[in-house]
Amino acid sequence: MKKEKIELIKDGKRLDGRGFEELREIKIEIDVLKRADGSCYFELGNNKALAAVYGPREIHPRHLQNEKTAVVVYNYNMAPFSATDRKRPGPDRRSVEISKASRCALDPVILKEYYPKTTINVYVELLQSDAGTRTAAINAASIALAAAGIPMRDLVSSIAVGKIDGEVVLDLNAVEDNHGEADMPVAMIARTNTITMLQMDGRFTKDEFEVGMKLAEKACHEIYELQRAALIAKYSESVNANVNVNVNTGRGEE
Amino acid sequence: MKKEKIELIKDGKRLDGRGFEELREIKIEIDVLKRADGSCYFELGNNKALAAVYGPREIHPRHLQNEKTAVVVYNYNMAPFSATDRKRPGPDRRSVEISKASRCALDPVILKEYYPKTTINVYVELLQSDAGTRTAAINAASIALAAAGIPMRDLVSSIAVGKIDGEVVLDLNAVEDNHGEADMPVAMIARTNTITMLQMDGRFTKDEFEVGMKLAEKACHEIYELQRAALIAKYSESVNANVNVNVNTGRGEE
Amino acid sequence: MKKEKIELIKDGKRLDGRGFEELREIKIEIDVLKRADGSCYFELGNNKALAAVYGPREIHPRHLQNEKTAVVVYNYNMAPFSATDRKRPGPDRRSVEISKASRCALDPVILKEYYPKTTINVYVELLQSDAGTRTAAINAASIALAAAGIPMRDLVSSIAVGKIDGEVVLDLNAVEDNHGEADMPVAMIARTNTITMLQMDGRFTKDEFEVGMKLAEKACHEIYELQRAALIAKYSESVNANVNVNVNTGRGEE
Amino acid sequence: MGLEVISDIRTDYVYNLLESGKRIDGRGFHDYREISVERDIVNKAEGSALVKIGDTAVLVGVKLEPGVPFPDTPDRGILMTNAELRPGASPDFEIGPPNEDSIELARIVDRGIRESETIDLEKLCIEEGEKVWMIFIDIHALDNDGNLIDAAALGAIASLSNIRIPNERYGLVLEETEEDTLSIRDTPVAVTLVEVEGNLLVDPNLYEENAAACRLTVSSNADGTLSGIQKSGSGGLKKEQISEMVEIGIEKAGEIREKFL
Amino acid sequence: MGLEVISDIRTDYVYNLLESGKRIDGRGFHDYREISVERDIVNKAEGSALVKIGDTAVLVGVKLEPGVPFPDTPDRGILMTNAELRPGASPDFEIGPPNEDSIELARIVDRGIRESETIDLEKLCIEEGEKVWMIFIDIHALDNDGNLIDAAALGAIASLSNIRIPNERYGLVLEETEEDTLSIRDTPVAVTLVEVEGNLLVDPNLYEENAAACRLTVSSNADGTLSGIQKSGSGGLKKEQISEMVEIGIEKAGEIREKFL
Amino acid sequence: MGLEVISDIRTDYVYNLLESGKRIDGRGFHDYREISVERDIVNKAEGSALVKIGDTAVLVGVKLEPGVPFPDTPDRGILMTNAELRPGASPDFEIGPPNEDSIELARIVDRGIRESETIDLEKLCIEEGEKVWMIFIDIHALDNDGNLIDAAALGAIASLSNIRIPNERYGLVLEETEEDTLSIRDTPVAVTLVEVEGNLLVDPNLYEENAAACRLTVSSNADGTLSGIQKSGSGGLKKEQISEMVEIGIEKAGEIREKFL
Repeated sequence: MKKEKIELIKDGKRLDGRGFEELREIKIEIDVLKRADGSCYFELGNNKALAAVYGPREIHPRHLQNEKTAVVVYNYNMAPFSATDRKRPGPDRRSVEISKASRCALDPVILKEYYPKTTINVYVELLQSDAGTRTAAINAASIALAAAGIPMRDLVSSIAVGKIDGEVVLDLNAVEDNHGEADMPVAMIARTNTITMLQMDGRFTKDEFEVGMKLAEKACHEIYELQRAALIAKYSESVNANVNVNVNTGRGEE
Repeated sequence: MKKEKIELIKDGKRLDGRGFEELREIKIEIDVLKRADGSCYFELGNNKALAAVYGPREIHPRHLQNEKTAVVVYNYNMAPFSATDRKRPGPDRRSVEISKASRCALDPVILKEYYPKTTINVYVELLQSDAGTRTAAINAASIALAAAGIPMRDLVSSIAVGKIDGEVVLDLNAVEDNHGEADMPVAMIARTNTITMLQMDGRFTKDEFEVGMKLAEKACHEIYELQRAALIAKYSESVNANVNVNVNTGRGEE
Repeated sequence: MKKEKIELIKDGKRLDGRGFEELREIKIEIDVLKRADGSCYFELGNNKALAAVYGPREIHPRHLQNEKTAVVVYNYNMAPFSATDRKRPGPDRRSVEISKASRCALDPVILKEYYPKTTINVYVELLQSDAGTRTAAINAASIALAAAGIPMRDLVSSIAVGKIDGEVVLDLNAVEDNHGEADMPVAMIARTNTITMLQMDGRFTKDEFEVGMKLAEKACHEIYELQRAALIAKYSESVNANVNVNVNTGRGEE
Repeated sequence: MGLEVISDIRTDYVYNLLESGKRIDGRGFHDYREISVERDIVNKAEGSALVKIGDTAVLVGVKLEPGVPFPDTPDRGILMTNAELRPGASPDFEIGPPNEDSIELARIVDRGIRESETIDLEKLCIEEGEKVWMIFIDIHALDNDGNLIDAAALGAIASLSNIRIPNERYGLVLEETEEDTLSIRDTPVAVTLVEVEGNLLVDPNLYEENAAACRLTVSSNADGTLSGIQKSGSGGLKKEQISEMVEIGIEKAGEIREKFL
Repeated sequence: MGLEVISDIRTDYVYNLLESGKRIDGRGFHDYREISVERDIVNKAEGSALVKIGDTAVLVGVKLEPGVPFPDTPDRGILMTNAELRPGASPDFEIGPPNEDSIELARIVDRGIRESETIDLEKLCIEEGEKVWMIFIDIHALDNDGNLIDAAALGAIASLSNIRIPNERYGLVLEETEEDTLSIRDTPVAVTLVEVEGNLLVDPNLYEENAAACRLTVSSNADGTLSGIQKSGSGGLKKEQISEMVEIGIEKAGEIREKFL
Repeated sequence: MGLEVISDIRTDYVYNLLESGKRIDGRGFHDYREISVERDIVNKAEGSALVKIGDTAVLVGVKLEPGVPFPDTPDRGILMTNAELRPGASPDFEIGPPNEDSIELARIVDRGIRESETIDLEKLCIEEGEKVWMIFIDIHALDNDGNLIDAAALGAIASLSNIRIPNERYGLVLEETEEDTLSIRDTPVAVTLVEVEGNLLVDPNLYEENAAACRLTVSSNADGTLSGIQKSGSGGLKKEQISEMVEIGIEKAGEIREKFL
């Protein structure tokens, strides 16, 4: 589906030096914002996502209320300067679709029935982008929800797999995404292996799809552990509040 | 008012073979949609109009309610692929004006006072267009309202007259409209000869206007009979519901 | 900040013949509109501003109400034909900002607490523009508010000062504004020397700023007297209502 | 007492007076309120006219700017008509984008001008396929006491006369033979009537407009031909009523043309 | 009785029947409702197809117009897919700009077409960097009784076959060697399943859609490869369920392709 | 307890402390909260700066793209400043198009930059009348604890230094003599004060902003000249107060310039 051919794999390694099943570097900071009820800054390689959570709070135009559950609003937004070409401010079709898919990714873990007639707002800003933004955003949002004290069944973890030079690999960066053959972002409740987001475009055989799902599953477990560790670190330090937690992993190049 | 000159009348006949006072072929199908409370598909030559009616139903933002009557909403919409040049989706100034004029065309027959505080919604899609779309749409809407069981004083019938090559003729098609000298869409309650819509543009002398009104009146009576016949056929067959009714007339070329 | 150099001062006079501290001609007419609760037409040189005031009246979507005070809405609007280049209808960023600054200019004198839960609407149309439009608009609005019987602590008077050819002068016209070095619109409650609007762009030294403020203060006092005279004339003639009052001053050229 | 109740009382009042053959402001059924037309009051516009009909006031301004022609008419100027029902003109008007009333108003005026062919759009071609003059007619409603349409239409044709094409401003040099004024070939005038309880009233004021079931606007040209008709309102009209309204419309248009154009 | 209550009762009904292995309309879990595809029913469109799946009806129209290429693909045509959930098609649809549901629908269909590379966009270049063909696929939902996605996707690929490029209309002269038909290289088909209480149902009707926690759409090509997947809904799915859904999706796509494309 | 009541209590608290000469966070009346400026943190932007003033955080990014110049300035680059009050930054900010607050913020920052003439727009001409550089300054509010304006203005000028013009990305070849960095000729700094019960407070935090009747922002340049002033809020100020505020503004701007620019 993409432009001129670029060799994306050399000597069994990807252009940024990663192996096929290797995540980019991840960095997590919790409660980085004062005003939000919960927030999380999440780096995935060169992606920088900042999630802010507000709620549960009253919904203003009353006819938008749901009598039985809280209404979750998820807003994915790329900052105008986050990509090579300036993005015009305001929602576009892509961000509207991603926001819906991401809300569906998180919905299954939020105990919405605890707070009928309210809204829980999740706002994620993509400050810098390098492919995989929606997965970074969901990882950030999941932690920010927990940090905001929203009752949740579990955390959601997210990563994409793709195909480059005919190989199924984990966590495409922008060059790989632009010149690759397929991309499949996945979100899951790692502990129960429940998939809550699945999108795919490009071309996958059924077998490649299955390989991709396995890679994603494994990576989501890794990410889940990082998310959990970050939250535990934060809460155990909660006597001195607002101490940021830094979790590093992987060894990505960029 | 129009571009290069084209001879629109040859040997006393119009380009599509019709006489001056001849309607294009009309085809009527009732209750073609499942979800709508009433619906009607109406062909007028190459115009294809699909009307759906919902209501009476509650109005959501309460301050839009009328304490005494139902509020009729009429929405005329051309499908993007219905015309030679693709029409950008969404309302434009032309469709807003047509929607208003068409609502005023139907308002006089709807017993709005029976359902205060409610709304009656009429949505008409133009799937294919060939001049005279608003008249086809009103004819469709009138039947769909009846099919939805909205209490009405009577049916409304609609047709345009125009002037081509200096002659006042009935029911212009697109070529005639583009190269003609005047166009005058009319809607009326045929049984009482009450005019409920009248628009005109181009150039008519007072006499031509009167001739045009007579042509329109006669044609509206014809259309009224077809509308009535279609409804009767439908209701008499209503033991086996949803049987479509086909009414053909005229002998237009296209 | 501006284009090619034009000599704006010759022999100690400005291009339109005014001295440095001279206002353009001012013309005031009160209650020129029938429908508005109060209105005022205000000319400042070639600026023609028409202010209409409605209220206090109920606010429709109830969540916009303020429990303690009236909500003042100020809408500054340039007519499409009011400037050299046609202005596209509808609000632009400039008019949104001016509307906010102008509302803040008038807010301090309106006894909003008298009418909780209501709205007071001030609409100002700029029919012709020649620099200084927002000051003409505020002068018009202030009188229209009084004419509408809105309880006020005092009138607000407004004028701009600027810098041309290195000199601080009063009340720039369009040529001076386009080729000048600074512009500073000011609004004040003249009687108490309270500044309620202050904006500035261009380049002013602190000293020039102080000189400018003094010029503006003096001119606002002049304008205040004209506003007051116009209102007194109107009310003293109020036995024969709607008699327009004409107040002329200055000797501007245009 | 709610606004709706007040409105009903006023409508009853209009009805009751009409029964005894009177309009609420004492006019004859076919009389206009006082009309005034003041031209060239906006120096930044190529043309302008302030029209008052009774207390109704509309300011129309015309601007010309070079623009790209439509692909199917590469040698013709472009006419754009826009109407703003400014919120200061009526407590019923709200801030916001054009709604069906302002769009209808603009389109009625536009059709009157366009279909009368008063402007020769072919003379407004600067460079075929590349550059033509765009004429913007902007209708600015200032005070609505009824019958904005006739005021707007009169303002439009009044502001179109004596327009100098702003060639210099846009750096366009004219050949000697070329004119730089916009010539007007016709003078379309719109006349609006309402039907109230069987009575046909010319130039309805606000109360009459609200009381009427039907409104009909008739645009006609100097030679008595029609260039536009528009019915509005949620009632119906008999053919004979319409014929009469058209006839009156043409007649009143002649009177207005005579006096103001 | 409120609408919400009715909706709950219907959902319970769907659940109860499923417990005894039945769907509310009696179909097998992997059966489609009756499908019909009617082509070329809009004479103003370059291609069109009316697709019905049960009572769900979607009309898709394709238009071609010359346009300016994107700067980064100067030699390629442009594909635009738009969906309108027309308010006549459902009491739940409202007048207004595209919302998340219509945008998602359009993008799912778009990805199926785009990623299958069924259209050779390089053949749609008219003049590199200057002019290319823009293909507009417009999805017009007419009646929504569930599973608009599959109907829209089928309508899109069906209306793309046998398209004549309207060179003449835009005054474009073809060299002899050039074709003026759009050739289709693949036939992507979307198959949607829902998960309801552990059951996987192909082609959900409206009640099933409302009762389902999860929806999965699988787009696949003639060679059995996948060109798009989209999960929606506020529930989760097990990996095994997804594998099964993908498998069923590919199989049902084959059946539909066989019959209608 | 309603939000309004809480707000009133906080305002009272601000008032009471001020009576005894104290600000709620213990600062002196003319003291800023701690300021930090972190540059070049967005690798996709030509320039960027994360500015924190206390808990207020604003990220500013600068992008350059070629575009068409305005007709009246064919040889000049274009400066566009936009501000987004992102809903994550405050419970008071909502999703939607720019409102009067974000527009005012953007325009204050824009005027500071533009009127100081720090950017030489004439150097940003690529081909006269055809192509110039457009500079987009995008202000992204991340956390609002008061005084977004000063943070945004500081972020704007900070992110404008050391910008490399992306000629290569857009295939533009430079002549040897040409530079490809954007030089900054001045360093405008905005300083905001509020007036609360007669007290003038530099760098108001959120509570102080809400308690204040008046806000004044003073933009000044390296040589101490003013390039912008903006009063906001529904109160009035005495001339002497304004003089003092301007003086303090120029002084504090100098301190900030010294430290961060």
